[in-house]
Amino acid sequence: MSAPVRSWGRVLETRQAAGDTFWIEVDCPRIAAQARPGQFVMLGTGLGDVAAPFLPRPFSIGAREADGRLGFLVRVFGAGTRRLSAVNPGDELLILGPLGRSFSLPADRPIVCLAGGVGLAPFLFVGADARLEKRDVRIVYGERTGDRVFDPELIRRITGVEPDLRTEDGSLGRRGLVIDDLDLDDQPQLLACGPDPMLRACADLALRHGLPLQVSVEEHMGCGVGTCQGCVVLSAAGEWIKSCTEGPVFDARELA
Amino acid sequence: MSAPVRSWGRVLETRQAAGDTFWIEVDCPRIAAQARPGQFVMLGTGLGDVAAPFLPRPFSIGAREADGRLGFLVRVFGAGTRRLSAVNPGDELLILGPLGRSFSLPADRPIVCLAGGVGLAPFLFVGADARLEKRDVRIVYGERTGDRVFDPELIRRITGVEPDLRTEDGSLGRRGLVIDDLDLDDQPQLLACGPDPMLRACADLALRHGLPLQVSVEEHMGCGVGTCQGCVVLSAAGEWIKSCTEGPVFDARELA
Amino acid sequence: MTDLSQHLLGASFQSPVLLASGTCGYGEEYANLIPLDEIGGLVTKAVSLEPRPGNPPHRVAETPGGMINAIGLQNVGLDRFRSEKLPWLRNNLRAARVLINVVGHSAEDYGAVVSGLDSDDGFLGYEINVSCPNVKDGTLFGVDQQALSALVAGLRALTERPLVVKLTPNVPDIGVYARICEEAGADGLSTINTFPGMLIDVEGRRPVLGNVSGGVSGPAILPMGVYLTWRAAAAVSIPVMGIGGIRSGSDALQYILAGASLVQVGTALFVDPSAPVQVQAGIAEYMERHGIARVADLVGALTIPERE
Amino acid sequence: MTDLSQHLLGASFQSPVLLASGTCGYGEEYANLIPLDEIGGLVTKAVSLEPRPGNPPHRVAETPGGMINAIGLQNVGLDRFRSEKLPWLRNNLRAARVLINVVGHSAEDYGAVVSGLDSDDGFLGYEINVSCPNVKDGTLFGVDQQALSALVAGLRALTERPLVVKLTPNVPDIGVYARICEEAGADGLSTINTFPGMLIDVEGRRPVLGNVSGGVSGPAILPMGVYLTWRAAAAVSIPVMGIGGIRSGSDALQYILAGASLVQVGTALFVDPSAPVQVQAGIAEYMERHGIARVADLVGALTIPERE
Ligand SMILES: Cc1cc2nc3c(=O)[nH]c(=O)nc-3n(C[C@H](O)[C@H](O)[C@H](O)COP(=O)(O)OP(=O)(O)OC[C@H]3O[C@@H](n4cnc5c(N)ncnc54)[C@H](O)[C@@H]3O)c2cc1C
Ligand SMILES: Cc1cc2nc3c(=O)[nH]c(=O)nc-3n(C[C@H](O)[C@H](O)[C@H](O)COP(=O)(O)OP(=O)(O)OC[C@H]3O[C@@H](n4cnc5c(N)ncnc54)[C@H](O)[C@@H]3O)c2cc1C
Ligand SMILES: Cc1cc2nc3c(=O)[nH]c(=O)nc-3n(C[C@H](O)[C@H](O)[C@H](O)COP(=O)(O)O)c2cc1C
Ligand SMILES: Cc1cc2nc3c(=O)[nH]c(=O)nc-3n(C[C@H](O)[C@H](O)[C@H](O)COP(=O)(O)O)c2cc1C
Ligand code: FES
Ligand code: FES
Repeated sequence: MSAPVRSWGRVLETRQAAGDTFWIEVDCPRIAAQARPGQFVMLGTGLGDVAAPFLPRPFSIGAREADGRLGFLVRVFGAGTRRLSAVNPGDELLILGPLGRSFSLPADRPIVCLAGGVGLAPFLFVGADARLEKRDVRIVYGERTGDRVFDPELIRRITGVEPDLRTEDGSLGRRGLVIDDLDLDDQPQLLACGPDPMLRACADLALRHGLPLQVSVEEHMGCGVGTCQGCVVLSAAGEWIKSCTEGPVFDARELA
Repeated sequence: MSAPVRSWGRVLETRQAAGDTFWIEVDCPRIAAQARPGQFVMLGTGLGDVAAPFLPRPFSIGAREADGRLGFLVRVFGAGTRRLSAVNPGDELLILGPLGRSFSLPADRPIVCLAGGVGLAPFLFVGADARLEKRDVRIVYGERTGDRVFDPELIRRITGVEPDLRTEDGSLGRRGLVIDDLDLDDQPQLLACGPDPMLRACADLALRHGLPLQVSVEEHMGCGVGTCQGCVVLSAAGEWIKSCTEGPVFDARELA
Repeated sequence: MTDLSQHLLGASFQSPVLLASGTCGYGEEYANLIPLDEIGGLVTKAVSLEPRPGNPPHRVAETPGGMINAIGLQNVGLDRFRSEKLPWLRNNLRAARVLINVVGHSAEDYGAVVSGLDSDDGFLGYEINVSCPNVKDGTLFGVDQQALSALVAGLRALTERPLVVKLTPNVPDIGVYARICEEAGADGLSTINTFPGMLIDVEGRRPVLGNVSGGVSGPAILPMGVYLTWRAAAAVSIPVMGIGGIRSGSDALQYILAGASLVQVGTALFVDPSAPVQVQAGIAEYMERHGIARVADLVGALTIPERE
Repeated sequence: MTDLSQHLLGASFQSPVLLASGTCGYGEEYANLIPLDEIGGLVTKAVSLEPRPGNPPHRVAETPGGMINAIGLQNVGLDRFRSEKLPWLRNNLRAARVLINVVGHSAEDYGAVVSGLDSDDGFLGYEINVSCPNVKDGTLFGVDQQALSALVAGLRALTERPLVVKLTPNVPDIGVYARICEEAGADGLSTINTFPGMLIDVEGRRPVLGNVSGGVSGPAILPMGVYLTWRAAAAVSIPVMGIGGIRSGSDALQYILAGASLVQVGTALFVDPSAPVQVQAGIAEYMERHGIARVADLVGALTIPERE
């Protein structure tokens, strides 16, 4: 694993990509240089004041450009993401990264990304990278309602991939879940990121079809670098393991 | 006394008026309608986050325009004033006011304002009001160094008065203190606002010349409206009295 | 319409939101800014037998996420409270309940204040302050189990009115103190008072507060207050008022779910006098959204996960 | 150049700034981000006799102006600490001092860890943790005066290395506990550990933390930490390490002026790993500006105003 860097990054551009979701581009060449798809950063505002996010928050790296630019998908969830989503070009964010393990993409299989909600973020980077390497990559992306759907045009621009969109209310894309009606005949490598119940459903699906699955998990984090033991998830062996350094990407079989 | 109002006010304009000092204009008609020179407001950012100023900070009303606009002189002192000084047009501030007792200006005397540092703020309002009423008003304004001097052009614009400027280092205006070389032959009403040692020197001066003096004091405040007893100063009778409701303007003889 | 009322201490409160002692004076000062008669009630600034001069300034300052104060219980004393302050409360508050916060140097002092007030009109009961960190003997009763028990039992004998004891956070196990109060006859508890703290003016190398140390309040102490309220409420069957750092409906609901029957809003008043109304509205919005009919259904309604 | 060094516990510290236990792991994890060998030192994550699995998630969350954690002292246990963690500290830190934070369920447990480590190289001494609020018996020793005295005296007999006791904030008078430790043979004190607290997920009506309650740290507790450090330092003549909410030189100087000989930076590391370097630089800048030659000249150099 590469060594994480602490760096201030200047916000270059922000745009609203759905009702409560923003796409934020930050100039951060030292972190961009090392980033791999599936890795994350801790994004914060530094020690200057104590308003939330006082603790930095984990965000998947959603894009990495050759010019040193990083892209983040930020959905407003609580006070911390509300403040982060409201940054303006020129503002500085304190960034620690790249952190954690990336997806590992076998050369011999097509890739199917199963994205639930903000779980889309890492797959923007996966998609863009895989396309660069001319690999076969599909992004299946689900939201509960249409108003939460991350601007499909922006997904295409970032990744070059046409997302296979599903909403539970059917208001955009196909009605249903990301695990419904998938064509898995080409024995793809499955990658999944999203809420816990969705990850469990993906694990069932992978098991049923005998397909390899890597999942990216979300747990509250303190340090992001393995010191605080704050971010544990239960391993298949019944132990608490750190999702910031052992994960956030795990082989689904490693987890309970 | 008028009843204070709680109101959000939109920042209309901000400008840097000295190295560390800003002039901030806020649209707040309900408070402007009642404001009198010498009164103050509590200026804060509301309950949304806990960054300083978490507690609102007291500021003298520096100007009041017929269109409902209030002007404040904000000098960066600590974390709270740093954040307040950095507001931008369009931002909203939570304002409680007008608060406290105003100067009481006898009709039969000219008025001499002795302003030390940010103590200038209330005299901008005094000056503007007195000029409107065609009264003879002088503003003697001192700072330690020239770089701290509030833009004299702005003082003229707000008050229509040419300030009698002094700096201790002599870099702008006359070298010396606000109590030096004053022409007090016309038996003026003295008003003073500034650091404690300056107020004491003004009290001595008033006593020596047998002139009436009103001072505006500064003490840390909690509520600004008389409930918390946080803002006390020592009265001549040896009691702790609230500077937010009994003051901030006192006859100098009321204080210890 | 959601019903925010709560019935306890032999009275009905139209809402569970009260103003905390020391942050709302004797009510009158906030009358123009807070619709006092539309909230649950208020607790007065502490009343002592004799007037107290209070501490030298500075008396308040901001701390990270909160504030520190060392007012020193400055108050007009029993006699002037009765003649100057209580009449306003009596004449102006119809629906809001008033508790009088009582302090003393000795059990006799406390007793004299309670006896001196008991036959007056215009208030519901007492909040006995055994937990002020800003005066020399302020937390004496709050940390000494025998003294606390004797104090509460003594006051119990003097009044039939509701007797609420305001506890200090400053003990290893607040449940012990909660039970002592209940056994000695208290009708309710208030948790919590401020945490002892200190700020230093580094440039001047002296304490910021005239009293050297003071009490920390505000959002900074919210998680401590919720915890101590949970522990106190679990230890007794008398009602508990949750206090500490409340500035939203959701903050208040944390206390209520932890076991508080009522809550008090303090420091947030200084930040925005509309805080209690906002807190009330936040609780109502939550209840409507979750289809909860009465506040009582939320009191202590916390699910604690099973541990293997 | 300002001299930041401090001499105490039989050793010299190149700066008064250390990293607090539990926030810097065993050093290695931060090696790329913090110039560990350029600061005063670090205190390891707690080491217990047996490995501890720790608490279920969530284990951390933000609180107003701070954070709450209930890690549950998850650690690799004595044996793996010696074989896997201590060698890294031994091999990589030359100038920075290492204290090992020790926990146990019983006095025997504590003793076994100290005895098990004592003949190893690579560390200066022990910080005895009697104040963890996140495990069932965590503050047992911290609040029980007899047990604390016996624990410290027992450990004193086992080692010649510096023995620092980390106190809980959760007592009516920390000075009493400070003196007990001094009399039982402690060489220093650390003040303070986290405050017990609780956060509730109002929508889910359940505690946010898997362990239900946890310990509150960060800027929110700064004024409490300064106060308790001041009280502890005044009660004893052994050195005190100030801890709680430090994120700048000025915060650290508050502790130092209150009587702390060293300070520890914890939660601020998570916000910005450069925090300890910033704190160090802030202290140096202050000393230069005020013409102060040695940190020792600032320790306890607070002027308390006279009161009539
Ligand atoms: C590895 C990883 C990658 C992530 N990538 C993204 C992303 O690309 N885009 C995006 O919008 N969100 C992402 N998240 C989730 C995001 O971190 C949370 O939404 C955010 O922390 C919530 O903070 P808040 O202050 O708005 O919420 P609050 O609920 O107010 O936060 C309170 C506390 O809970 C913690 N917390 C709450 N929810 C989460 C969560 N889901 N994960 C971690 N901590 C949480 C916060 O850190 C904070 O301490 C990711 C999470 C992880 C662990
Ligand atoms: C009636 C009145 C009118 C004022 N008018 C003006 C004005 O027009 N322009 C201007 O620039 N300043 C004015 N001040 C001073 C201004 O309120 C302080 O500079 C400001 O509160 C400092 O806050 P801070 O967070 O920057 O400083 P910090 O020192 O970081 O504040 C820490 C704490 O100390 C308190 N505090 C520190 N200094 C003062 C002070 N001098 N007065 C009150 N509280 C203080 C703050 O409220 C806060 O609680 C006035 C003060 C009073 C009492
Ligand atoms: C300025 C001030 C004065 C206070 N005075 C009293 C008092 O007289 N009696 C009392 O029991 N509590 C007093 N308190 C404590 C509050 O009632 C309350 O317990 C505490 O502030 C925590 O609540 P908060 O965080 O909402 O402010 C005072 C608090 C403040 C901030
Ligand atoms: C995540 C976390 C883990 C901690 N683990 C320990 C520990 O193992 N032993 C201990 O004595 N203190 C532990 N502490 C307490 C800190 O060492 C420190 O006393 C406290 O956090 C206050 O300092 P701060 O505000 O700078 O964080 C822990 C604190 C945090 C935030
Ligand atoms: S977040 Fe600290 S160990 Fe993972
Ligand atoms: S500031 Fe509260 S009484 Fe004056």
